[in-house]
Amino acid sequence: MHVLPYLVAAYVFLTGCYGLATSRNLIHTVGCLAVCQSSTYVLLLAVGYRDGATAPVFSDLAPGSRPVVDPIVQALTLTDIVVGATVTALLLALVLQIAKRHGTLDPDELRELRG
Amino acid sequence: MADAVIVVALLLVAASATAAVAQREPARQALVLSVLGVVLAVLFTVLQAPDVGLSQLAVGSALTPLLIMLSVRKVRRQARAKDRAR
Amino acid sequence: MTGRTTLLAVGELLAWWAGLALLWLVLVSSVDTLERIVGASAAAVGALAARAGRRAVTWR
Amino acid sequence: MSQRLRLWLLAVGGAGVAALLVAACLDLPAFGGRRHPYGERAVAASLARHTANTIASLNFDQRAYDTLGEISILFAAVLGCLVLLREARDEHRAQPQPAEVALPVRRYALIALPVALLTGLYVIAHGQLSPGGGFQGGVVAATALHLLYLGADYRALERVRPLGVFDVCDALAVSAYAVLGLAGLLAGTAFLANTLLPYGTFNTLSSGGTVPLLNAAVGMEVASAVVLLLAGFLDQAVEIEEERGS
Amino acid sequence: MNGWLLAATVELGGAGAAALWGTATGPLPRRVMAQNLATSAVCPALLLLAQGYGRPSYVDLALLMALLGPVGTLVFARLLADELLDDRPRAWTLTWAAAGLSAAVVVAVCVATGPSRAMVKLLLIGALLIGGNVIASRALAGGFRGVRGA
Repeated sequence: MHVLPYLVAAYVFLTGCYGLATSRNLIHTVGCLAVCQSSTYVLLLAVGYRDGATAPVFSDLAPGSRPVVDPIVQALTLTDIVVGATVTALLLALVLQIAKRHGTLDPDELRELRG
Repeated sequence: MADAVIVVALLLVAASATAAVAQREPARQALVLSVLGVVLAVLFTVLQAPDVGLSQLAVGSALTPLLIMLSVRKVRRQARAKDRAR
Repeated sequence: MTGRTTLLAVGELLAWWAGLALLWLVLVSSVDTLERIVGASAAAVGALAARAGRRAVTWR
Repeated sequence: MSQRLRLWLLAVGGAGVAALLVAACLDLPAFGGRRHPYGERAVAASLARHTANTIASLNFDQRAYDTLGEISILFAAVLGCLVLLREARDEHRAQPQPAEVALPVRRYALIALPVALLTGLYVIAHGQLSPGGGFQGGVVAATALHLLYLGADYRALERVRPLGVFDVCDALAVSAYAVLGLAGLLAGTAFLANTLLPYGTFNTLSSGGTVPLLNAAVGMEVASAVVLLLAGFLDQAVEIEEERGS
Repeated sequence: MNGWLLAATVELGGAGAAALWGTATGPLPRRVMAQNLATSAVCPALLLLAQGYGRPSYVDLALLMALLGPVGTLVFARLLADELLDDRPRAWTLTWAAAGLSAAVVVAVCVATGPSRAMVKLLLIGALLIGGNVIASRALAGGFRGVRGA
């Protein structure tokens, strides 16, 4: 149990990389990149967790009454998710441009079109 | 007891990530990605990160699937237009 | 805009505003004056959006 | 580079990375440990400034400069998307046909639109108290607007969504964030320092100094950025067609 | 031994895993139906977690899930309309079962919180969830006939 979250994060990252390397459709590649990114969220939040602790949000909790989880990794993960969404959108826009210019989404066919 | 729910959420995330990568067709992958977003939001709640869970819910269950599905539709319309033109 | 349609429009906006202000009070945990002001303005924005949405859908 | 050779390379590289990752994971401190030195200091700083949500205090007060970088990334990415998704010379805009949608679905969309918009504004406004903030609320508010497209048709959405206004809102919000930072400079303290406004009473809407203002600016920016982003994609998917095609 | 967390674990392990399996395999109509049920299976779990951890502020998560889940399903129903034309996804028994499950969970959590503003919020979340779930199923079953995916 002590190392499971880190192993799950590593597993999701490697699965995403496998999908990226062997993808035959660029939109599928963007999806696999999103999976890769979600592994970083899992790793960051697993590092910040504390047994028996609660979230450091004191709207319904007296400060100091219960141990709290590390808020810094949560702020980093929040930024990560928002930038991840914008990167996905930009990549999809690029994919649409490739589909319009080259008429195909298969990376192998794209490589042969050069020259 | 709190650990059991963490283990279940982690296994669900691993399973949906594998399913998302294994699914080669983009439209079906968008479906699995939206379920991955939902399960990630549950994992973040279990790891006591409600802010992150909220943003994953907002981005993962509505925005990303809509973007992917619109791209799939555009590519399909282009292919259909090219067939008609040929 | 004859008298009747403005009356209808204002009635609809007020109905949506009241409903959304009530919804805001349900969502909020503690209520004070600033909370009511922000809630009232948010409900006003919601009411305008609701009416604009209905008109956009029904307008042919 | 035949297909088989690439798969072999991937397998070898993947196995190497996997071995290193597992070795690293075994050395990481145990999951759920008690030592979080930076976390305690962040919580103390956030409570000192009467901000109930420590993550909002981190994002908009202690690391406000990073968030300025982040919203400029968002702004630049949306700008890039709009440039890429513009209508090219050899394309024309076809008028989207009115879609015939089942009545309960349309009625649900018309009811859920204001409720989701209000929830988005609630999540933005209470960013520095309960879980939520500018980012999450902005995305929810923008998605709420697109219920019109889902519940009716694209023409209905175009009537409600004047793109020029959202362009201006996007630029205004980013500059509002930067101006709030400069106000810190003018007041004699540092850029984006949270010393302008009094910190107010704990756990109320006006607590946290400039955190709620920065929160609202980011909420407005994210909402208009997502609307512009989806407008670009929707135009491509629904309206713009190749010239030689249909 | 926190009963709420146990219930959330059982719900996630059972309904969550089944919805994931349904989304990942099988014909397209069943996949879209499973994605719809994934939302209405996980939202009650979030309510149970909020009650189990003793943090009423986590209820905002379930509120957002109840709002955005059906919107996600409407996106798929709308943009896959032409593919779903021939074989309509009809699983009304599953939909009503999920609605019944969410209703039971909402009532249980309401009883635990007692009559107050929080209880009204819970009832609102329950109404949004069940309404959204039923409307999403209605949209899947044939809401977008004349749309041709536009």
